[in-house]
Amino acid sequence: MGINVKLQAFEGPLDLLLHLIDKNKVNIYDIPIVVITEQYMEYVNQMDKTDLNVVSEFLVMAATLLDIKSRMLLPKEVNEDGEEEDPRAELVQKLIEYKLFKHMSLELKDRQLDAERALYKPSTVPPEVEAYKPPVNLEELVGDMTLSKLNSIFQDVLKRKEEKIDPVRSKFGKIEKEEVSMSDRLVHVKSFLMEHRSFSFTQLLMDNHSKVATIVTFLVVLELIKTGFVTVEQEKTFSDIMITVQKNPELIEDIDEE
Amino acid sequence: MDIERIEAIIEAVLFTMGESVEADKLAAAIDHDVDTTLKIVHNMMDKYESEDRGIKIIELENAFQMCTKPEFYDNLIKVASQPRKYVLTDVLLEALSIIAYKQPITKMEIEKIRGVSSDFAVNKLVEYGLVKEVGRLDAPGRPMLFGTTENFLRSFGVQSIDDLPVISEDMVEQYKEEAEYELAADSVAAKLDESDEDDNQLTLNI
Amino acid sequence: MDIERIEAIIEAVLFTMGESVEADKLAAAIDHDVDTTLKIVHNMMDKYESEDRGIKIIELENAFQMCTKPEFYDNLIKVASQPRKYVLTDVLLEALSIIAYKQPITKMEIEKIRGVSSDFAVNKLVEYGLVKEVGRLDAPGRPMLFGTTENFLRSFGVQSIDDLPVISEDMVEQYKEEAEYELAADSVAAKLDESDEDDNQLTLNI
Repeated sequence: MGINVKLQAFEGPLDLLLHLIDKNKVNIYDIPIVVITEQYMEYVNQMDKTDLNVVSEFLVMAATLLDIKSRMLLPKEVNEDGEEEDPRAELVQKLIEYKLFKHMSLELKDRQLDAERALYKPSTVPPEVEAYKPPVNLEELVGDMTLSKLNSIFQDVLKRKEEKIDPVRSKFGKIEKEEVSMSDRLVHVKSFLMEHRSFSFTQLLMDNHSKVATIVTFLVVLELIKTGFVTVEQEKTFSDIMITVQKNPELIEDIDEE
Repeated sequence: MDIERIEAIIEAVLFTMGESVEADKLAAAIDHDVDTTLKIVHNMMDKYESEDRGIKIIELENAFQMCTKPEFYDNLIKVASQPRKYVLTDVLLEALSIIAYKQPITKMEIEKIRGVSSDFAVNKLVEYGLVKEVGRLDAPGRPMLFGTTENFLRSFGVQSIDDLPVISEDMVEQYKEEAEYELAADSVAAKLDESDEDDNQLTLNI
Repeated sequence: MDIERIEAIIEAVLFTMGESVEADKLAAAIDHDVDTTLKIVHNMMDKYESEDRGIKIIELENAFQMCTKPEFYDNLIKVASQPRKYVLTDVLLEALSIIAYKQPITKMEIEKIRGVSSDFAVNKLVEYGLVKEVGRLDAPGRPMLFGTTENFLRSFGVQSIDDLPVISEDMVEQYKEEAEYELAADSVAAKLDESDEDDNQLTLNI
């Protein structure tokens, strides 16, 4: 015995088995299990054992082969219909299926070579087409907004402004109590989101570096993560946080600050 | 090589390159000299132009490019343009209300009232056609003045800006009273009140 | 709109977009229903194929794309460069063919057929954009199901997955005949043959 199997790389145990069957010129439906098992083991023994994952895959098949070998020696098992079962049947089925796919992969390879002979073209959308914006449907845009609603919005704005002016302290001029509201930061973040798809947290703070602003901005970002408008990534601790826009920022609603 | 095949190759080259291709490159592809190539391509250009084709060949400084016939841009837009959603967000509504009630107004003033940059909001409102530039302020930098458009009036069912509901004097009074109340006995407060006149003026000028 | 103009629009759209365009988008561009659009495009495909054109239209699962005719490849590579993005090793091709024929399929099932771990192969195929996750199996652990992409169709010149080269009955028969021939007188062989009936079913059902 001992057809010397060169130590070539096989994709796996099935690949090796097909190779042995081919090399011995035996029939796949009637594998001489003793011979094949012997040659299979010979190959496995010579294998580089450093990659345990690979080795274990080959060993599982080795166990299967030995199992089949021993069952071949026993009286034939009989199935429910009273027919004798060949211990090799399952393995044969697997080998045939594998062989078919190997064959199909070669067929695909040919097709790929043919397909590569066709060349494609990059998209060349004329700027005029690219710049096209559908007309604004004002009726839809304005919706159920009315003049009186607009009026109350205006009054809210004015009121907010009044409240912001602390009548006493504003006189001293120099002392500033910093007020950074979530809403205000949100407005800033939102407009930033509209113009950038991806940016760092530091970039967000360009306009206001104060501690309060940083904290409030961070809270706003957390809120946006929660509502799914952005995702964040940080390469390692203390490195800058990268923010990526996920949904249309125009849809961001004001944050309820309670 | 027959002429049909040559033309087919030129078509294929111009197609796949997308951008312009120099005449000598085309010549190389079809294995002919540049003069012959030019003749062939010029002939092809006429053919593309006169036939019912969606594409044509244009010449640019001894180079050629295949491009879409402009007459089909409208059809192309149906495929290539991005669907956009226009929404009047709270931010936009705020800016719009300020412009509506205080027009003509500069971006700077809007910012002062809202306390935040309003560039984006104003630009969007202009894009939507609700707001437009109505002039320039006679001040350093000659900043733009914004006001509402006729479309705005139509959309909100207003005849003219004079019809905008007034911010009642009562309300302004109320703000003032609150302030006065808090600072009543205080002389500092009294001064404040005076010096705040400007601010009130601003609100009263509506 | 006459048919020449419609064809010109389709040509313009496919040319401009470069990438594949779904039938319904083409339909929108020419203002017709999808069925009519399909008929028109299929007719155009035949025309491009038979006429002396350098380009043709290919179909990819209900989308269409324009590309050069393969016969001009040798002329084209003189001036254009073909970006060869990846080399598919036998391992990758094997995993790919299993996925192509048995999609949707889990990594586990691929492993069962190949007899080796296929994590690496599947991940690479996903990276190359030939394979993608198409869902999850309703089973413990909800394993991912993989299928082929449009890019797979394009790269292998396949119109749709139904158009893959068939795993022919002939091939299975051939294996069996070889067996029968060699083992003609052997009764065991005959039995094996019978009991293999199921297997064939399995392979043919792909």
